[in-house]
Amino acid sequence: MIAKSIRENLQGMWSLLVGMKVTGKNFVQPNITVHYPRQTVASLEGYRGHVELVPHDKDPTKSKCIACSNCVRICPNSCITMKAVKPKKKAEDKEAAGDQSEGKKKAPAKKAKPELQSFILDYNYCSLCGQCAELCPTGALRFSSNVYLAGFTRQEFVIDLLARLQRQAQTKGAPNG
Amino acid sequence: MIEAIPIQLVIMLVGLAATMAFVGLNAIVLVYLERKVAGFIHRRPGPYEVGPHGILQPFADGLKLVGKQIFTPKGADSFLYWLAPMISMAPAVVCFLVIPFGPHLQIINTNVGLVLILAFTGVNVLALCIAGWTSQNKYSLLGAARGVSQSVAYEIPLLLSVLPIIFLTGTFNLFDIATNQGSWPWQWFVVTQPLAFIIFFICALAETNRAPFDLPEAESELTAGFHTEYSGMGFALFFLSEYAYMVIAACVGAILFLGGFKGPIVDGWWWFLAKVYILLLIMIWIRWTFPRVRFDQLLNICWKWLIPLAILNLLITLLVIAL
Amino acid sequence: MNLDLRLDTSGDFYAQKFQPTKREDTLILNMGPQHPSTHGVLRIILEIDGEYIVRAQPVLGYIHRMHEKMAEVMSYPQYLPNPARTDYLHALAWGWAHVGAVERLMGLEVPERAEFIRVITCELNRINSHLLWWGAYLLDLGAFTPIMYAFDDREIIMDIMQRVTGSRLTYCYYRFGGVSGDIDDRFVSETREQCARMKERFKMYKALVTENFILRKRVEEIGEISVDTCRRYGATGPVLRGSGQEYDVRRAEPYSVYDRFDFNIPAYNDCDAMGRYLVRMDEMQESIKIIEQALDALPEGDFIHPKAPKRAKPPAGDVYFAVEGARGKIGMHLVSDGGKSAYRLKLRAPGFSNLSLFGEVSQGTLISDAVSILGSLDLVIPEIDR
Amino acid sequence: MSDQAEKSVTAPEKEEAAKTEEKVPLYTGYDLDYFVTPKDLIDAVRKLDQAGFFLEDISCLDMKEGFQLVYHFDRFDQPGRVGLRVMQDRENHDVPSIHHIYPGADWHERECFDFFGIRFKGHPNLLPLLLDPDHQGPPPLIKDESARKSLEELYPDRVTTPVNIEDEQFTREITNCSNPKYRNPS
Repeated sequence: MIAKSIRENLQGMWSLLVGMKVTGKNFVQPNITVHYPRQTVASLEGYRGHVELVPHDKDPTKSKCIACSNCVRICPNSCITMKAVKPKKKAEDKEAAGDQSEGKKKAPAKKAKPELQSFILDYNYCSLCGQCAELCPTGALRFSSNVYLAGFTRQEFVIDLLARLQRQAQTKGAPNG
Repeated sequence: MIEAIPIQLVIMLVGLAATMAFVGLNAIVLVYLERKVAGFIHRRPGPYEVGPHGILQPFADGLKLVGKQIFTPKGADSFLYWLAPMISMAPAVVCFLVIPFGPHLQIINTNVGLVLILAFTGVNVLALCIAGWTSQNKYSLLGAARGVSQSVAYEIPLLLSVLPIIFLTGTFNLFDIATNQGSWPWQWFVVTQPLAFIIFFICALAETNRAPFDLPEAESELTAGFHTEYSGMGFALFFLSEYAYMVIAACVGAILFLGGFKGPIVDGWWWFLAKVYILLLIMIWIRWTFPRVRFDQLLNICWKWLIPLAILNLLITLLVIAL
Repeated sequence: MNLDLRLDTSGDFYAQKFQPTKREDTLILNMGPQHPSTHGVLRIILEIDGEYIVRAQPVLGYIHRMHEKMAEVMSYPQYLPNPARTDYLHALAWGWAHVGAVERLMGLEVPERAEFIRVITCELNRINSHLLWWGAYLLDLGAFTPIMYAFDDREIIMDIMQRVTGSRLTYCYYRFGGVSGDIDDRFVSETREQCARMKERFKMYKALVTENFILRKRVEEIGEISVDTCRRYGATGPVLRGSGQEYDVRRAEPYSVYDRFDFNIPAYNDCDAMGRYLVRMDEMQESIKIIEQALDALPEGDFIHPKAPKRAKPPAGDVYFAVEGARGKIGMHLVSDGGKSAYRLKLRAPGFSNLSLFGEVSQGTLISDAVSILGSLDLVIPEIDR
Repeated sequence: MSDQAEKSVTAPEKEEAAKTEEKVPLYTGYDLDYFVTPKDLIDAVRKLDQAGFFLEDISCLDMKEGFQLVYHFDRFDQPGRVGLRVMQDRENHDVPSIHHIYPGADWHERECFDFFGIRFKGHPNLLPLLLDPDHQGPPPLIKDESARKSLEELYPDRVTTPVNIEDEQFTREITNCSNPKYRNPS
């Protein structure tokens, strides 16, 4: 019994040496961490930042949004508020505008489309589920890839996406992703 | 007037100042080393931002600890509470006085050097005990209880593993023990006494509360054990003394088993420092590799394995000497 | 100094309800809700004799968010991100349980490709969950390094998942009738690469940890839970399989396309923490086996049912749907009244049942062992508290 | 599964929702589903215990008739889910605790006490489990009077009369209960 115990303990000691060999081997191998401020990670593809408005094909300061407020209704945390005014008449069209107006948006002369005034996202409460972007009939919402978003107050995360879109359009013709 | 001050006292005071500086310097180097080694084992850079390659990190840590609020828990005996870290630190400094760093670099060459070190390192347990008891915290109390039984238990195999060396050299004088060994590795006592060295090393880990024997401060069980409540310099002193005891253990190990300052080609303090740091590196390496043992296992290792083995080793050594 | 540490009259509701027994020499120790080894905000009130536990009582609710009420308030699609927040480590299994329950009540068919994508992503998520458990468990036992290696692997899997799902932890990927986005060739090749890499890593994990003498001593013969104890407390998952019972929802109530894959259900008869440890280590390898088979057999087709309703509205009735999560059987009891939100959604958290046996199992063990047992149960407190 | 012909439903709801409106659910997850009286509960649970079942969870619903407690049981070696439904009066709670048969039920019952305020008879430790002990107001999952639905509305065409558990058939059924999809791996 003693012999067995000794053998077991010797094997145990050997296993400890094996463990030290593993850590020793790792010790001499190069780092795998990214030195953040000097390097940045490459794997940002697919990263979901807050949602942003997709600029209109013709006018980069305008959004594709038709103010159907599907996104407002689906949002689990009610973090989207949108303000839109309807130019002139035709009130009854606004209900139908939500569903299938893919083709109609190119003909602004006929229908009185609601004009988007502001599109405010309260990013503090967003759970990034992506249902607003999926549900959008015109594809006017997408995820930004802004990883380095940081702020000191909660107020900084209440973002007017339309203003942001216009700002982006002004600073540069191309969207910065 | 001048003659009235004994030269011994002057040497001692200068020596004390020097050892204090040495302890501080060592702690700084060790903190940095430990964090860097841990980093590399984890495949990360370790401290990197403060100074080139994070070399100033220990200073930043120190500054932070000094700047922290000194906080005494409600209901704690504040005198004893703050005495504990000092009791922990003071003996560590004394121990360095008798360590021969080089052929001509020793503050006090005394015949009871080894006994002095073994005696003074034992005082540390008192600090643990006081800290745990006066913290008015159940975790601290449990940590202290663990610390006391661990230290007391491991004193025995530690002494038993040192005894063969004393029998072989016939002296407690650390300088003589070092000079008793040759310059080349095969002339060191580690070759003739490998078992004693292993037992000594395990006991040294346990006595200095290093992983895998860091039970008194077992983070995942007792949050931080006996120093749970300490903040600022109180914690810093415990921290410092822990590293100081590590260095002492490594120094004694280097002297007893690795020939101290003796080394190939030219003897000197450089060999001594190199050996000490190799031992320290192994301690750090062990810490970042193994899980923690359980308390009863810790005592089982001591009573069932280390003490019998140490006694066996001692008897064999005596037999060989007698023959 | 107050020497009588037993009579802590200043304690809160639960501490006062936890009256010490008649013994004079015991100590009441409040472990948590902020404690390094309770993984979040679990609180356990212990009565200890020295370091031996006389009695243990977990106190829950520190991260209770009333997910069940939210299900009654939100519409079905709005509730989609919620299950991921209950168990953030195996978010997809919870999402699957919710989506699956609604789909079954609606009689909604899921395209085959979507089922395969679900299997692949869910298993990747399971590996991630077990890896984190592995690292955190070793952290409980005092080894600091394994969690870093585990995170090395986790990062790669999370990168793979991020490309498809958009998130790294609290995935909201499954939709009623499919998934929210298709996988591409790069996902397939990266997943294959990672599977190959993981096989090598397991060897390293085994050498570093599984065969480590100290670890074995810390987990072998610790926290023995018999199958009958599991049965009486309703413990499932690796806790049950660590007691030797081969019970896995993927086999017992095959859902999705799990019945098409060849995989083992690891079970160990030792009933101890080592058994549970080994079960999880083996399960990661089984998951890799499943992923590889699923990638080989990945069919073409839709990733979501083309007629999947945007606003789910299941008919009146109730359904119980269970999936196998990393911690055990995740159950969703969904009662619908035909409205656009659930009439009642009961979440069965596996950790809830697994933790409930802790009080019995921890009796007479050391504090260190209790930490080891607690870790081996693999608790995720948000899931228990819901 | 949902390949039935598109009918023009008069419901004002969305088309796809209406499509599944009148369908009988194919999958319920229950292999056996019984209503039992509170008096019979202990005996029924004891029989399930003897048949080797484990308790999955205890769910509860607030409805017009009062509370409905749903006990879910499943089995390890021969999987198959049994649901036991117990109706409770809104005021007088006479449902017994089953913690002495299944200790795991302790927490599930405390949870029901938390969320619905159901007082289980004989429960040793009926304290709030998930909610704050200082929680004020009614239990959170109690529905408004107007939101409550009746048994017929929730479970259309289902037998809601309590089963006679003394019957041999009950014992036979639970012993033979098995999930049809379960295949023995060997």
